[in-house]
Amino acid sequence: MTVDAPETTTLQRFVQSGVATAVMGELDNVMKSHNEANQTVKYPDNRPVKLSIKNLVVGYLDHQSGQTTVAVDKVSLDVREGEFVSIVGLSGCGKSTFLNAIAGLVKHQYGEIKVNDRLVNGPGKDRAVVFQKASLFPWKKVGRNITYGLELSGMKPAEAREKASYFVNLIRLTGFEHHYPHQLSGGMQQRVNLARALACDPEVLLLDEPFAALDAITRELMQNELLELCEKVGKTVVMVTHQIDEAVLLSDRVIIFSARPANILDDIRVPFSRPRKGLIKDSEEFRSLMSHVWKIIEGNANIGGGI
Amino acid sequence: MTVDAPETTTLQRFVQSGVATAVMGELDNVMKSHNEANQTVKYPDNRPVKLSIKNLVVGYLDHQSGQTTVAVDKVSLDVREGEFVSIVGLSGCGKSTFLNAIAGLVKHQYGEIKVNDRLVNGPGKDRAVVFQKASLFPWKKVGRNITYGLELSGMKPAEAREKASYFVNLIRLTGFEHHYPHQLSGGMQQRVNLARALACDPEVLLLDEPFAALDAITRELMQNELLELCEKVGKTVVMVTHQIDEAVLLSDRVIIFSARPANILDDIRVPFSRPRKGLIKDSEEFRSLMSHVWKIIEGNANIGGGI
Amino acid sequence: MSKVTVFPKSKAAKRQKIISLMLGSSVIIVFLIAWELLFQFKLVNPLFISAPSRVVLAEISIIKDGTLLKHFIVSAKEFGFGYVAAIIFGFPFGIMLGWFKLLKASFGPFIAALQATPRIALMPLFIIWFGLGITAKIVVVLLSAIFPLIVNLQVAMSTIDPDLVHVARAYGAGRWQIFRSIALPTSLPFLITGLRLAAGRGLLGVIVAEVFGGSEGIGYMIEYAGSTFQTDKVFAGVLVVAIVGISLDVTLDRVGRHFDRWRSDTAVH
Amino acid sequence: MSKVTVFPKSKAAKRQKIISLMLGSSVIIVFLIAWELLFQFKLVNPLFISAPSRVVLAEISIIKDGTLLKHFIVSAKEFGFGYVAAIIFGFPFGIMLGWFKLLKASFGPFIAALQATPRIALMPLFIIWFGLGITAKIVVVLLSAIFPLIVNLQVAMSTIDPDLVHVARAYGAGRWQIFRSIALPTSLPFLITGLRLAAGRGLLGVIVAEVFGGSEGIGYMIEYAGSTFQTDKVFAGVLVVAIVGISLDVTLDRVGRHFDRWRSDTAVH
Amino acid sequence: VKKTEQSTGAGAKPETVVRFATNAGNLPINFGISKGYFAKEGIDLQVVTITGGVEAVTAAAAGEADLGGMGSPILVGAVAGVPITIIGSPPASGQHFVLVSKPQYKSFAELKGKPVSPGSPGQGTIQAFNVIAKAKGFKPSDFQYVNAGTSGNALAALQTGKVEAVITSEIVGVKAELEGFGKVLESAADYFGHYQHSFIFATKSFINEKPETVRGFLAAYRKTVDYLKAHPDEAIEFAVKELHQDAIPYTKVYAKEIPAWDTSGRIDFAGTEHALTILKDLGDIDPKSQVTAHQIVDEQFLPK
Ligand SMILES: Nc1ncnc2c1ncn2[C@@H]1O[C@H](COP(=O)(O)OP(=O)(O)OP(=O)(O)O)[C@@H](O)[C@H]1O
Ligand SMILES: Nc1ncnc2c1ncn2[C@@H]1O[C@H](COP(=O)(O)OP(=O)(O)OP(=O)(O)O)[C@@H](O)[C@H]1O
Ligand SMILES: [Mg+2]
Ligand SMILES: [Mg+2]
Repeated sequence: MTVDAPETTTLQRFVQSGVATAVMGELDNVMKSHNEANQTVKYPDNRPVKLSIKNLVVGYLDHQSGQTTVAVDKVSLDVREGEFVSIVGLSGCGKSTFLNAIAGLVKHQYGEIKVNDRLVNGPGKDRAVVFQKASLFPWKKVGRNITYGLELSGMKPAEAREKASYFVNLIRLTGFEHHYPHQLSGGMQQRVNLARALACDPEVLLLDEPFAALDAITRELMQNELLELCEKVGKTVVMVTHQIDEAVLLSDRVIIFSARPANILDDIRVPFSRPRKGLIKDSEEFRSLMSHVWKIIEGNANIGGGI
Repeated sequence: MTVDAPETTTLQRFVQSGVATAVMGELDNVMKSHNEANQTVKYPDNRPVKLSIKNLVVGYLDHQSGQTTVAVDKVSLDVREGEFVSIVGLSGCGKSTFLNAIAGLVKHQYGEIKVNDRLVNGPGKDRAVVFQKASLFPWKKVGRNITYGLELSGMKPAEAREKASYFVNLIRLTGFEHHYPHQLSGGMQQRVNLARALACDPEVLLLDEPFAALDAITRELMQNELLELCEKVGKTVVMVTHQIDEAVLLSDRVIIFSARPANILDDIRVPFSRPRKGLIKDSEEFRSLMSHVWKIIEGNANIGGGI
Repeated sequence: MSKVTVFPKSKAAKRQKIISLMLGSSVIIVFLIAWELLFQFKLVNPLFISAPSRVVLAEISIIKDGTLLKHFIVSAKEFGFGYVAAIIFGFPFGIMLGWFKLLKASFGPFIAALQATPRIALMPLFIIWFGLGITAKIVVVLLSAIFPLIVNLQVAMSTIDPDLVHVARAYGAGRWQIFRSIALPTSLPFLITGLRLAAGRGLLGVIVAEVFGGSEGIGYMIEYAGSTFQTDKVFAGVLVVAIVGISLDVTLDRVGRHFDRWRSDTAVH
Repeated sequence: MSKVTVFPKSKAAKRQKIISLMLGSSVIIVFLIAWELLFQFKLVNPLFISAPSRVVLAEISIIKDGTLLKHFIVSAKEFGFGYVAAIIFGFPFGIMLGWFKLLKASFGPFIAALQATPRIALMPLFIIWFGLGITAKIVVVLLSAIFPLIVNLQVAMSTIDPDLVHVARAYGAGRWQIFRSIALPTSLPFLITGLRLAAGRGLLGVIVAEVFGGSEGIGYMIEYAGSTFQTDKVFAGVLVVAIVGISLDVTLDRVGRHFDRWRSDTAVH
Repeated sequence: VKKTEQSTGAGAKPETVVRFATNAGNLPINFGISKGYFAKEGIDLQVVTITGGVEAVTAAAAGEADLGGMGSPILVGAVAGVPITIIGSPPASGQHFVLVSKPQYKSFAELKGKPVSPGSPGQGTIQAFNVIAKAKGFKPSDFQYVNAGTSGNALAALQTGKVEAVITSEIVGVKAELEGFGKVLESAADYFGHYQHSFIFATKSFINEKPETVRGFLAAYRKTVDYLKAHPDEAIEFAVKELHQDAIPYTKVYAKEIPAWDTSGRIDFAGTEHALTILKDLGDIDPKSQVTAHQIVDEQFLPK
């Protein structure tokens, strides 16, 4: 992917797009032939495809130095309605970038993203994101942070308040509705971040390490709440996580990303039936799946150099 | 701990101290008798006491509503030189508050904190903190963020740069010295945060979930680097973590905090010898210790109500 | 929740307000006393520099004979309309300049030129366009007050936290909603600063405008008293303006702090 | 690192600068053309409003006979000293007011009063204290320019991220170090805004001061030309001030953006 | 600002610095300096340029000027107690403001109820307007006073119909006539009778310290004025070339005015008393004031 400096005209387009559109464009044909074969449906499923990503390339241009960092490199992925897909990979490999691209927050330079068969070219209410950083609005109290998405869609204040109180209970923050974010602990902030997304009740839920700041007990509680919610209404979820056990426990499929730039190393189907209980963790099958995933990432880390 | 509103004069002192000094003061005698008995040295050790905390009480006052939240409630703890102590507990129980109090960033209302037998009444270069939020200086590049502490103590730029490059390698961010924090992934930011503290080479290292945003592989790498560093120079470490296995793996003692307000539920000595390898994780002893810790927290969570 | 103690609300806040008030007043009072002493010991010439005691007497006399009220109403009207107009135009314009880079590149230099253009040179133009009545004065106030608003809000837009914008966009916020839910709270300190500067500038503007033309208003009163060496009356007029200035400033500062109360109290030092 | 592509540095940045320059100039050029047309079609009276073509001729003539240079040097000196003095006093004072709440409570109202006090009323005082020479003019510039700096920096201090202050304190930073490593970078946008407003205000100040007394400087030139109906020369003087205003503004804006380059480019919209 | 006009005159070397406060473009002062009349008396005359009489008086009180020459604020200031003494008169010391209306007006009476600009408060222009109005049987309240200043601003207001008449200097009045949108309807001098408007003053301290220099100044001033009166063409040429005065109206006004100059420098006491009375009527001077013209004038320094 190291490309020589293009002539000025290409450079201009490059700059206009904000990132390396032009450079990537040149790779068009190469990639088409290369990728189309790859895109076999690994696990046949009769549910409709909710989220479809094809040959996604995302890079960042540093306007000052003129450097581009390619974070996501030709990733293709289909997620079906009601499916729970986890993504694991090394720190800095491009997971958040991938998620943000699906959310429509980061422009991609090549490939396409479709939700419900419609091309994504910006954020939309069909998707909600739990960000890696809590990024709460510091001037809004907990309750108003949770109802942010609802207020945007024009829900009446009374109704929104009611919903907020439901989610405040769900994330075990009863009594903190009227606190400002800076008065919360790190884990509490992350839970508010989670509630903000859940409250919107979107078709596709994009979670970026939603439980990272939580202790084991609270984490399990929240995982169960999420599982219950998803199983009840059949939400489509893409979750980035660092806990392999969490990925296996919650997901239908675990996607393993390579070191940066991210591409898919493996796509593993989790064979346990639903509803699942925390108990499966102790099964031999669970453990062997976990160590399988671990070994794939580790192998790639060793080969791939820099983390 | 629910105290009636004091008369105005007490209230004034209350306000001046920023938090509820006066209120807490009234509990002075009660607590003295209550606690001194408690303070048995559970594990005799002939190393000198590096960090000594007695009857620590920390609360927050909400200036607008007049509400106080007590976060740490009469905690006493001795940490010896070269000891590695982990703290685990529910989200929002008061771990960060406790750490920040030791760092001298949050005022305590009662009790005392001593480092090297000297009372702590503010931050000092003998302690360095890895914050839960990365809190990097957004206008400094990675390298300058890492050398922040060094520059403060007047190290020459050339020397600081050299040290920075050592730590950049250590945290596996070679090539990113000249990136701004916003150009890094969450995990990369957290690693810079860690390097910033390590570079200062303080006597006491206070870590607040330093590995939470890291994937399993990177986490193990970083854990090993930290262990190696600490074992080599015999650093005194207090680490907050959510991963019970991490706590057991790295520490000499695991302190279990109750739900808010935090006090010490248990103080468990980890019997494994050093240097340790990741391998001990598979031992039966390791597992039983982990589930012991888990059960204590869980039991408290169930009894104590709100998380 | 069993560990939360509640104290009578806002007593602390009230106390703080009183302390602030006392401190602020005492500095001014010390200044006035020093001034009075200078006068009493004949260290200043009362022909050009009055003294607080004499100013108060002059103030009382112009209050009694209704002069002050008459002029005050005129000036207040001019200032009020001009100030509000400055907000109405300056606020959205500043925001837009900060928001749309092309707009800023286009109009930035023009605004800078306008800001530095001496009003004095444009007086004939002013008269031709706006006449000699209240309109002209409102325009002078507008032109004096608008630049702090434009410049401050423009810069405010560049300090918006991009993470929060990401959040808003992810939740489907449109431009207007991003503006309301992020740009506005972020720009609040800038807005308040702009409003405070604009108030000071606007007050100067109204006085200047009345000095340059017209036969009513505090500025006219000051100018007339000045040209006839009635120094006490000059300062009586100045005092009124200063009091209005302080009131506006304190009010705006308080409003700003009210809306900024979400900031943590962490002492900086 | 194998996946990093490097492009010739800063070409994009250069391009952007050129575009900005072109846009900014074109707005001004359009304005000038419109003005010239108004004049050519006799829609304005040349007695009161000149035209770009005539202004240019006047400009050339005062450049040739040395008038402009003579007055310009005087004004530049007055402005320069006054502006620098405003920074020297206003910068630390504003920071301290923002930093120490008691100081703000004490001097805030006094400053507000001072800001709103019409300079015009104090002219006799000015003459008595500072004479009619350059000192008086420097003081006028200082007084015009200092308030945006004080007020902006004061507010800047309240927007400091408490988390970063925590970090600094944890690493043993003293007050001065916290100031340098956090307060300064945080206050930069406010400082630049303050400097830009101060530049505009200071330029007006120098002109006003020269109009009121003196026999040198661009302000005097404008005033004298105005009273002898040399309208072209009036506008030639105004043009010079406007150009200085634009240059200062653009420079300050660029300096601000240079130091703010760490901000992510995330488009707001 | 103390501006040093280079003395070109040969002869005695200037010794004493004298700072004279007046507005820009003062003909005798600038001409005298340029021709070296003051230098010949051993005076290095420096012009302190100010915008009005009030500033001149203030500058003197502040010790920024030793002498000065302006209009009625000198009287107001002297009566109010500013330590200055009137030492002489400029060659044209009477009221020379004119009332300029839009061309369609035939008489002053037609202006009743119309917006007029009598100039800034405290200035001689307001006195002039009021005197004319009174003589015609009107009160100030019969007109809408809107101040548009005296020179360019006033013309702009008149031309665009913001006001129907302005009171201003004769030159500006002529300018308005030349431009075709104004008509000199009345001349204030016709209504004032015995009235002195302009003076030359010195600070009391300067008189005490350097009485001879005051004498020398007035002598040089007299010589300058005498020369100018004898050479009106040269006077006008100097004003237009060196002082950048607006050529046509200046020529028109001064060609008529210079020959009528009184070069003696004597004070018209009756006219001054009259002025004091008018100023008291207006409230510019405290009506209870007992100060007479003789108390604020000292003619002993005038050349014999
Ligand atoms: N805004 C940005 N500008 C420039 N480069 C960026 C930006 N955001 C991320 N990157 C770079 O893109 C790469 C991938 O980042 P990303 O945040 O997607 O990683 P990640 O997989 O989420 O890592 P982590 O697990 O640590 O959160 C990193 O090398 C990072 O430096
Ligand atoms: N600055 C603050 N102002 C007011 N209350 C605070 C503040 N910081 C923390 N708290 C409160 O103190 C309690 C303990 O917070 P703390 O951050 O110490 O928890 P923690 O144990 O670190 O939790 P986590 O694991 O989620 O980070 C919480 O109830 C929180 O709401
Ligand atoms: Mg990430
Ligand atoms: Mg914490």
